[in-house]
Amino acid sequence: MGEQLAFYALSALILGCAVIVITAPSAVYAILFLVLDFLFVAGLYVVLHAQFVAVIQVLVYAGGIVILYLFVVMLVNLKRPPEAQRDRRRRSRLGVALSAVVLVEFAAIALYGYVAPEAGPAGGGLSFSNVERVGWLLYTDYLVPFELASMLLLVAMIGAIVLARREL
Amino acid sequence: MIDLIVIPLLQIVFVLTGVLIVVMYLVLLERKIQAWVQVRFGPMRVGPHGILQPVADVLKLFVKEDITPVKADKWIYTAAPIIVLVPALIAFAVIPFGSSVSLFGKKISLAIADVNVGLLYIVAVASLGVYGIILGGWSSNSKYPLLASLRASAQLVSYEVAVTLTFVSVILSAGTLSMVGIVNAQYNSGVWFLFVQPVAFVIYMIGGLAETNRSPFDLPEAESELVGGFHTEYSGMRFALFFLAEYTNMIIVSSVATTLFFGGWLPPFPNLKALAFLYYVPSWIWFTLKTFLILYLFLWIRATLPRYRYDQLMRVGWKVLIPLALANIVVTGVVKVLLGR
Amino acid sequence: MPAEPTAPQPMFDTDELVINMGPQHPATHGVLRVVLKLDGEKVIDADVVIGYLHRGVEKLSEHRDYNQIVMLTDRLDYCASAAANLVYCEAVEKLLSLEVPRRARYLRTVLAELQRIASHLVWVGSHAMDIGAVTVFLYALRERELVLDLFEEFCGARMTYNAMRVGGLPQDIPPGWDKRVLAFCAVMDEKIAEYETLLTHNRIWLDRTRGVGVISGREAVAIGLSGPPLRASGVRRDVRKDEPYAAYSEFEFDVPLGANGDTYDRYLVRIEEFWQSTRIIRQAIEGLPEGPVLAKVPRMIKPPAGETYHANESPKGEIGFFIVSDGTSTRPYRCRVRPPSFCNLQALPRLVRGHLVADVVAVIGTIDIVLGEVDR
Amino acid sequence: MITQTHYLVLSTVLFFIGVVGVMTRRNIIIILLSIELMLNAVNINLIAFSYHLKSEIGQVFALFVICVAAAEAAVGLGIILAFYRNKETVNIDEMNLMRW
Repeated sequence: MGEQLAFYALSALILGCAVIVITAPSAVYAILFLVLDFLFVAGLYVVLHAQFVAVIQVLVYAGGIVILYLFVVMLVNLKRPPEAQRDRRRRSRLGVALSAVVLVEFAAIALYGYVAPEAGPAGGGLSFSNVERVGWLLYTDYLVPFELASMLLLVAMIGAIVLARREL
Repeated sequence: MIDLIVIPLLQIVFVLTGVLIVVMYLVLLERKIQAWVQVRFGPMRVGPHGILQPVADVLKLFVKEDITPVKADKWIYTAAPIIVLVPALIAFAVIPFGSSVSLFGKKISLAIADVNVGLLYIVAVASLGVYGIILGGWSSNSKYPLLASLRASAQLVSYEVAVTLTFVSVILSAGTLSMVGIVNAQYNSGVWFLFVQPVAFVIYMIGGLAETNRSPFDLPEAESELVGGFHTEYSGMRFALFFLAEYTNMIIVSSVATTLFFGGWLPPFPNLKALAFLYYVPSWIWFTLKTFLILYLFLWIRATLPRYRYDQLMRVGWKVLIPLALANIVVTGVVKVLLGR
Repeated sequence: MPAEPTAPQPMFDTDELVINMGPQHPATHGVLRVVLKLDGEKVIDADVVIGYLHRGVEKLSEHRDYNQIVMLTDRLDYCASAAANLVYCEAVEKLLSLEVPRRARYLRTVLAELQRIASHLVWVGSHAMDIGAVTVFLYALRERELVLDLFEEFCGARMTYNAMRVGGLPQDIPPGWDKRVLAFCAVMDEKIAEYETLLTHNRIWLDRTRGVGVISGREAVAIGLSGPPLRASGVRRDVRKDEPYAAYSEFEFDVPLGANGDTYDRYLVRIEEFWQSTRIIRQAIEGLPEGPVLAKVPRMIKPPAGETYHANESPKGEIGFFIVSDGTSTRPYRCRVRPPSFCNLQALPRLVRGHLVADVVAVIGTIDIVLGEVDR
Repeated sequence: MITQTHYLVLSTVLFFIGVVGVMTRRNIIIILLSIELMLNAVNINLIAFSYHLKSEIGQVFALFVICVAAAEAAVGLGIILAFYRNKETVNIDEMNLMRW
């Protein structure tokens, strides 16, 4: 019973915050609600017994990436007064139409493509501690993707530094 | 039902009130120690030897007028101090204050929640605290606090990397992420991790100093440079929240240091038979003793060392601490493989 | 036709930020206002605004007779008023070509050196506090109390002493005063060693001061620096040696010199001057001659027509008095002060350019200025 | 009972909100935020399947998604900073020149 309550509460909050993120007038509000959204998603992961990914989500996503965004938003808005960065025409009709098309595609895929067996109850706790098994998998079966990911991060770091430097 | 809801609630209430009281008296302790170092008395007026000074401070901050700057962003301006304080308080959930104590017949463990990702939880929660500082500076809508908040957040983020890397090397030697597990690992190995990981301890303490904006890294609210740092525009209760958060962070850093490096609630030499009598002292007394020892270190450093400049502070963070922490991880890994443990 | 590529403007976020280190700022040692033009954290340009403490000392002195002006000179550099008294009285004595008794000259030297120690104590305290070492400030002021007690015993005041008259000293020293001065020197030597342990080899102190506010010897002379900031750049200029006054010619002491003229060298020079001052005081007290402390001076001093400039080595630098008397009245026609703080302050924009905001605070501390002397 | 389709519906709606965000907003930073939302929707799906099929591979993959998102955010913001430095704007309509 507790799990059901948690799921519905969390998903309602997640979707609510997501809507606010894309309709927020000022960028800082959008970022704040994005952080809130990520925290609720992390809560959802805990409900799904994925503690490690939940903590990483809070640490890396909410605690790292979105701070990057906040920095840039603050640097960008430094000179102009807050009102100037309101998006006047944010509810453009064309955009809504295009996203409706995407929704229709999704519905089509869901109906025809994926005929899942009657989805059994998502159950069955995971005995061994979640952290150990994720770690175990990460360093045995998925070692190569792990190294590739670290290379990717290195390249991204260098790229970001080169792009953002003032005098090259 | 009772074990699931009532006891944790009691634990939480007890820990939070305990922390808030300790924080209040930590402020007094700091002023007294700094005064003692500087050949003066410190607060003596309120109550005998200034004992009631924290009460006076809290009352003053309650009563003082809460000014909001005119063009400040009202919502974020109010939320910022809360965003700084809440992560500092919720990090206490995983800290094991002691092994266990039996009250009215029931065995209650002194760690509120023994989560298997304990240490990562603390780092994750600590990284959320940065938001309050950035938003605090940004929403006060004036030049000084904005610059100071940018500097403070850059400092926090870069030292967080160093502190997380020291945690990795401790996890390597402990084998588990959960805090209670780490203390048990120190019990089984019979020696505190301070001696197993001395380098990690030093890096952690320096990182901890920088994480809590304490001297010699207390640049953000360095009076002599930018006026008052990111909480210039704050007054009254909101300023008290920032102040409270700093000291709570200090307590967290020292209690994590106690758990990780000084063997949580274990007496000095855990399984040395000759010192078995030390076990008669209840576990949480050992924990408090060691935490206050490290807190004293914090206060002592503040009274003696001058302050780093911003670029030197970043240089130490990136060019000294992080490479050292990485090297320490590699060394720990190699030693662990060689010893085959 | 694509638009011709525009040069990337200077960094967009904090370009040309102008920050006001306003009149009341904890690190500006009084009412000095520094307008900083910043690019991000680096200081592009600094503009000094003074005048907040202008009381018109020079104009006032034109309406007072010679012995009343001594009271005005106290309030020039309120951290080192004995030095200002000394240089004024000696300038007038030079006008009157009056011979001051030897005991008075010895005692004046002792007072001047005690004042140097007190002024340097204020300097080391506030300089260290600006860079973060708050404890040194408390220790320094604890020692300064001892000096103030000695002055209070001699002339009844703690800061504005009015301790000298034209022709010598108003009264002789109280019995046992010299013993207490020697006791103070013993205490002082041990305390200076304490500061050295706290700061001189402190890793963070070195980082914050070495290589900050560097100025070469020739440039320092060109700008008109004097005192410890000048000597730290390697220029051997000490008025006590070059044009000895009071009884300095009879004592031997050496003049500390710096090598590369940065904040750390200025710190070392002043710390060394502590040692030299106690050394001079000991020699003066041991060799204190007997005799009167005040020369025969007519009640109403009316110096012959003429003008003179006389300079002394105050703790801040070379302090000079230029007095013009028209020979008829008992009041000086013109009494101009050459304050060391004012001249040293000129170097602030030059020293600070290219450094960070935190260094501005360190540089203001190291040139050791007092606004009373700057604004007069 | 919470079944797998609940999680699928949740992540689809979240993904859709992200798409709306990308399509309708002018400010490029909000667009990047919406992309983060879409990535999060994908992550929810991965973790839900990992829980449903009782194997951690989904979670490992979610970690990689987070890593890619971090890289993308860093470089994306670098580009925005460089662009803003020359054009003083973050409005996407004014980004219509290939070379300036």
